[in-house]
Amino acid sequence: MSPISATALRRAMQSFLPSLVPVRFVAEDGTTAPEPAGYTAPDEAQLREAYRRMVIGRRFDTQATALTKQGRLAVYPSSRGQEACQIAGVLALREDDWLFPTYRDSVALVSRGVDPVEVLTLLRGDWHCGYDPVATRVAPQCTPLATQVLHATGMAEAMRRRGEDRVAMAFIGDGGTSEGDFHEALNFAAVFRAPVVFFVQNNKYAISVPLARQSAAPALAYKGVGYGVRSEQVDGNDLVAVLAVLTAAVDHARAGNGPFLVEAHTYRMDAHTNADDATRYRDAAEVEAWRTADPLTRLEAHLRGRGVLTDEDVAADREAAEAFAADLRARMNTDQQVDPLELFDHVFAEPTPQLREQRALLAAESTAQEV
Amino acid sequence: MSPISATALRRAMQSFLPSLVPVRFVAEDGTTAPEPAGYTAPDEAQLREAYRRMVIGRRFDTQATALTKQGRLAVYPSSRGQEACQIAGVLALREDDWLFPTYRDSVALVSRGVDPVEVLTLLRGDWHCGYDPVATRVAPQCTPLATQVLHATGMAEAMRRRGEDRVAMAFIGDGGTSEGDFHEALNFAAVFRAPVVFFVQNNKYAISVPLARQSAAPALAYKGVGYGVRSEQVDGNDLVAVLAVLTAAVDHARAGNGPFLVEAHTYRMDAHTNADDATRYRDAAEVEAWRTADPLTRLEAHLRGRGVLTDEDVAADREAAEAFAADLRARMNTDQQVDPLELFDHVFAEPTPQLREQRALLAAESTAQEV
Amino acid sequence: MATLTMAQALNTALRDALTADERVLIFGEDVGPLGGVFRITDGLTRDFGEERCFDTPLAEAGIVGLAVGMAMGGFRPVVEMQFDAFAYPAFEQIASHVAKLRNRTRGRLSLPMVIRIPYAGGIGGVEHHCDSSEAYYAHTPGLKVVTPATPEDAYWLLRDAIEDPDPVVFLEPKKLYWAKEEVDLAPRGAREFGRAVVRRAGSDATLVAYGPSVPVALEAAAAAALEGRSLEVVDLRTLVPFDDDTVAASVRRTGRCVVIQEAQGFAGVGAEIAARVQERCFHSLAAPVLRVAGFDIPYPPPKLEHAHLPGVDRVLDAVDRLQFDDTPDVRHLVKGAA
Amino acid sequence: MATLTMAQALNTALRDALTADERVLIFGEDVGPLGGVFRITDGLTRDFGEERCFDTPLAEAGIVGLAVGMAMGGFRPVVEMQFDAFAYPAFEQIASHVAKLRNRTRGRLSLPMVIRIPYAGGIGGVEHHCDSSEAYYAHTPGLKVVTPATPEDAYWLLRDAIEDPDPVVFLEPKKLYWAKEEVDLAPRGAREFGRAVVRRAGSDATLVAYGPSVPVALEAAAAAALEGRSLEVVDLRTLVPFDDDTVAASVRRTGRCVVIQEAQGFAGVGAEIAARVQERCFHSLAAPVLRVAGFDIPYPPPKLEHAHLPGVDRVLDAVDRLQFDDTPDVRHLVKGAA
Ligand SMILES: Cc1ncc(C[n+]2csc(CCOP(=O)(O)OP(=O)(O)O)c2C)c(N)n1
Ligand SMILES: Cc1ncc(C[n+]2csc(CCOP(=O)(O)OP(=O)(O)O)c2C)c(N)n1
Ligand SMILES: [Mg+2]
Ligand SMILES: [Mg+2]
Repeated sequence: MSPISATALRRAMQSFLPSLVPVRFVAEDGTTAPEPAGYTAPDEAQLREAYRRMVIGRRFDTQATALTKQGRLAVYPSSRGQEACQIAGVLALREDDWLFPTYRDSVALVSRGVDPVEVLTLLRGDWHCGYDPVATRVAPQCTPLATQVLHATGMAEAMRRRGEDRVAMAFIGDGGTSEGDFHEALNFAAVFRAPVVFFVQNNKYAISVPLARQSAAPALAYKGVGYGVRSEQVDGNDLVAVLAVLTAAVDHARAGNGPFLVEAHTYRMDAHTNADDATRYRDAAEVEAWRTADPLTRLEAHLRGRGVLTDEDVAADREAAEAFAADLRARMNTDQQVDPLELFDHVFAEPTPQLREQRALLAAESTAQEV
Repeated sequence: MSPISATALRRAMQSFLPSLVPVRFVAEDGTTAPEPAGYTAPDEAQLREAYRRMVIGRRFDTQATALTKQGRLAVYPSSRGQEACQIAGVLALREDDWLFPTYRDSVALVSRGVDPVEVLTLLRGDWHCGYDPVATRVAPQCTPLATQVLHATGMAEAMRRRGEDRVAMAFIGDGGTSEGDFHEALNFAAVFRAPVVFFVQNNKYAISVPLARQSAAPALAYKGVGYGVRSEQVDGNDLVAVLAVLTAAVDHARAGNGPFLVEAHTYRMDAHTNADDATRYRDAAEVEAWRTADPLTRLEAHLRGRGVLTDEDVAADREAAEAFAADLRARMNTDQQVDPLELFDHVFAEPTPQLREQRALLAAESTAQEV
Repeated sequence: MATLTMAQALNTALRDALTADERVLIFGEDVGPLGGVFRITDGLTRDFGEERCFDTPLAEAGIVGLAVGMAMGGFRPVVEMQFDAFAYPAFEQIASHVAKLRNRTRGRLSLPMVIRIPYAGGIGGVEHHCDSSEAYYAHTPGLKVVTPATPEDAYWLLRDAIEDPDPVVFLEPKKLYWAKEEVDLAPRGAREFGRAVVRRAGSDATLVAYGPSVPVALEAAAAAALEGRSLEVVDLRTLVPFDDDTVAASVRRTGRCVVIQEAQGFAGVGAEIAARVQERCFHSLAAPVLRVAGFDIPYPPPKLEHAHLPGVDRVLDAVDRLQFDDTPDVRHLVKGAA
Repeated sequence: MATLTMAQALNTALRDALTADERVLIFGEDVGPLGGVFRITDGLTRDFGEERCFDTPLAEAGIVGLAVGMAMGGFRPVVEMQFDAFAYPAFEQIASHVAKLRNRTRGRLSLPMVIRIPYAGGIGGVEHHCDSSEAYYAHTPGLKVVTPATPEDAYWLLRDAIEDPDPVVFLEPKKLYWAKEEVDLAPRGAREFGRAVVRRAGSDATLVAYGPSVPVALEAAAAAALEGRSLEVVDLRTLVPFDDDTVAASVRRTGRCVVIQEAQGFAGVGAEIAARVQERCFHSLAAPVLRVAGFDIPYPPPKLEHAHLPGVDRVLDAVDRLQFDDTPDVRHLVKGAA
């Protein structure tokens, strides 16, 4: 009663399995690594643009962390060390594709062109995500872990059902892959052949919990085969490789071949957030070792080596990044106006009688206080 | 920053992957199939015992279905066609191991020695599982799908932490593998190396939903590699194979090597329950085709072929099964006494004041009615 | 006009919604060829195609999460949870996303989706199949919560729920699926989504009920009438929004109130109703607002449902305790009556 | 006697429980070397070893489901959910198993486990980090639900919860983690798990509060005293079991009652309290039982917490509406006040 032949099964199974070692195009010193089979390197213009965005992303990240110290942000989860992943994720997408980010993906949002003040709205103490998800095709940054992966699948399925050739990409962390929703999303996507790319930024920690306590799998990318989802693992600090693999993944999904799972091996250089004390659970030596794998310096060395990037280019990019940061700083230094009464306006399209009453109570209190 | 070599990874990966085709010892006509590598056939005494239990299990199942027609059972999910799986599952365990069954595994419970009237207590209309889980080391039959798989993992982990060499086995259906809890259980078990065997009875349907709408994986057993869990797939209608593989799985877990996932390919011959109409979603031809794969006739033919089973043995086993059924019938034909006031007794070890009040209210009502 | 069971009325509502709006999609476990375990989606896949009504893998968080994404993407999903307790795996998706997405996006994204849940008891179901879970949803800001008590209401409330721009948890009282009624499906003028209805007028006390308890309340009122007591029956229809006006107007007229719910009493919707009624009608009340609710126990098995469910006798007992004779009831004040 | 914050008191309780009973185990996300994001498990892995306090993979249903199995297997797990809203993925495990296993096995299996959940607001947390989720649990039969308001109670209630043979949802008011108090850790005679406590005696009205609202109630009572009004403050401590005796005795004495809760009001625990109080004390009440609760909106962001949370002013406003002057309050009767 087993209708499929062993050969067919072997072929199917192998088509889903990731490469044994993470795909890499560029060595840590910036030199070109032996070309991996099956992937095409992005062209130089793309890499040049990626570099520019990484410089801005890095600067944005530093600025955001600084803003927490000045009390201008409630909390900030840094992207430092993960810029190759986040920028490649954005570059692999078309403008009309959708992005489903987590709380850690602010650099991706900035790179997508979302106003950085809007990106930081929620973390600043407002009650909504700041930007317009429909206009930006960026879902609100998601905190309940792995839940957004299902939304991305639903969005992809919606686009597929309408016959559009658009793709959704869901970002998720290594820790998030342990949640049931991650599993359910991969399964739904595979069964429906939804055009969604699952992009795991495996930064080796879920707050304090190291990968070895999170999973005993040879690599997280191996989860794909259990759903019939094509999978790959990639050196997440090699922008060239991440962009090559994600582009292939997005093309695969866009062409109607169903979902694709990509695991990027990277590292969270900073603490979980500014409120976290990473020395409680990891060695300085480990962090130091990863400094040599910095994605920005690696791409810089690589592009310089290829003659694509000059000293002047680097200086210009840094200057642009400084201007970007200065503008952000200035705009974040104004006090935010938030109207308590608006709290009642978007619970439903029309407030219920109960909400109208409660709004009136609050309004009356405010009036009483003003008197 | 990738500390593991490609060779080591390949070896690890392959150690988790299941055989390409389901393990089989006995062909559908009962003749011996080419011996599969890596597994030892159970001895003849075991097979003889398995046959005896299958005959009783099949008869029990028919009797239970009949009891629904007589209004003696609220509902009954039949095991018909899955007896090889359920009996092998029980035979692979030691008495002091734990079993975590679903609602469909009544035949397994009977085979484990649980009083069949107790097995059917809940389905008869009582409010508890009937048997003593501690005395039988059988958890209450579980309805919320996949939830029990986590309990089995917890129980296994409890035994491991106490240094006992006991194992837990969780039964689950193909549909149940889609639930998040299944994923979380595999992951927890792998990380903790808990001695638990996950046993998927893939009977090709989840009520009306066929496997192809449930999963796009080459086989459900491929899920193991994504957790670092050793996996196997087996012909679920070949008792010899199921018992061989489950015995290996239990030994693996007992020896401290961590969890093991086994997928048995089988088929649900009857409707989902007596209340279901399977003609709405599957062809008679499909069901017919599976009749030739019947696990009981297959084992019988096999054992007769090996000279282990004589006509007299078969007659004796059938007679014992008839006696078993007659006894069950008689005991189920008495009206069950259930005391409404006991509803309040086991919500907590001690009823809260609120429950005492509510109990008093109900008692007063009953008294009033009696007057 | 047609005579329909509630199940048929719901099926018709789904059909009409599929016809009226191509963005409407139906999915869940066994809703396709099988037509759902209660046959509410019977024939929809056959008549509207796989594209409009389809089975999903077996995972409730997955179903609801997929619906969230599809609603963000322009569809209007109507999903079915097979039974009340089997919606619990989706609780995080419902509480943290379905209920909050409009608010989290300052109204830029709305989630026009309906989660249909067969709920409550009275059908002899085994464990986990008869939970009354309305309070979990009604307590969660951002969800509308609806429960019909008649076939006609089932039809119109479901149509309204599907057309609503906000997410609706639509609770179908299982035991009323086979209740029959003449149903008027002619499009009406102003729909009254959010309004309760007085099912029976009365003057001595108000029975507030919803979903599966409405027939119980009506039966109790009929029985009380024989004893010369005139009970008004209010059917809430929507728990969120809550129709304070109708309820308070009734209680102010009758001066007495009994709230009926199948769910376990503690911190249930009945508690909210009792609390609101005494807040708003205190000076009209001649007696405390009493509740007749399920006990605070896991839902009992078929053989003991009768002991647990608020029945006519228990409602009439509560009415008797409404101090019509001016003697204060001290029963509740006696500690540990057992 | 020692001066401890609530966080330290909880940490001490866990230590003492680990020492007292080798079956006690602590696990969850980041509870190991990090000591939990609120440091409640600080130093436990160091001092008791990985075997007694350990990190798990990141999955809340998994954590609770594992705890169920380990409790069936003889351990007494104390698990931490990192924040209120992050317990929702475990809702099915909690509602369908944790709450029901004793009953489903006719008392043959008990589940001595504690689910610790930092809950409620007041700490400037971003979305999903400040839900008041007590009603979901209190409404679920089979769960005990506890919430301390002082460091000393935190210590003893947690010890009691861990020793209890039944599952306890232990809700820790985040904003009180850093509240300090002299704590008496000397073993006491009869513990009173399930008893409320009168935190301040008064005669004009009773404020019923629990967890994070207790300090608000006390502050309000202190402020009212300056105006010559004597308010009694009852701290419930356990929501399930509920201490009717203490609450009713107080209200019967004072004749007036305000219930305070942070959670959104609709169908919350405050509704239950209001319903019970008027059921039991109707003839002692001079005014309706009023509720001061969070609004029925998703929990607001740091900048707007003050507008949402029941504060002293809102409590005193409610007390003012208790009709001390014999003029019935009609504010709530006016429809659509906006
Ligand atoms: C359902 C849920 N549980 C717990 C949390 C608390 N939490 C926030 S971030 C985090 C760690 C996430 O780790 P990972 O997925 O690896 O992402 P990273 O932060 O490393 O980017 C945890 C436990 C949450 N946000 N959601
Ligand atoms: C969480 C949950 N969702 C839905 C159901 C309803 N339900 C009961 S059995 C079933 C199908 C299960 O299929 P499978 O896991 O393949 O097991 P089988 O019945 O085939 O043995 C469904 C959907 C349930 N019991 N629990
Ligand atoms: Mg991480
Ligand atoms: Mg099945």
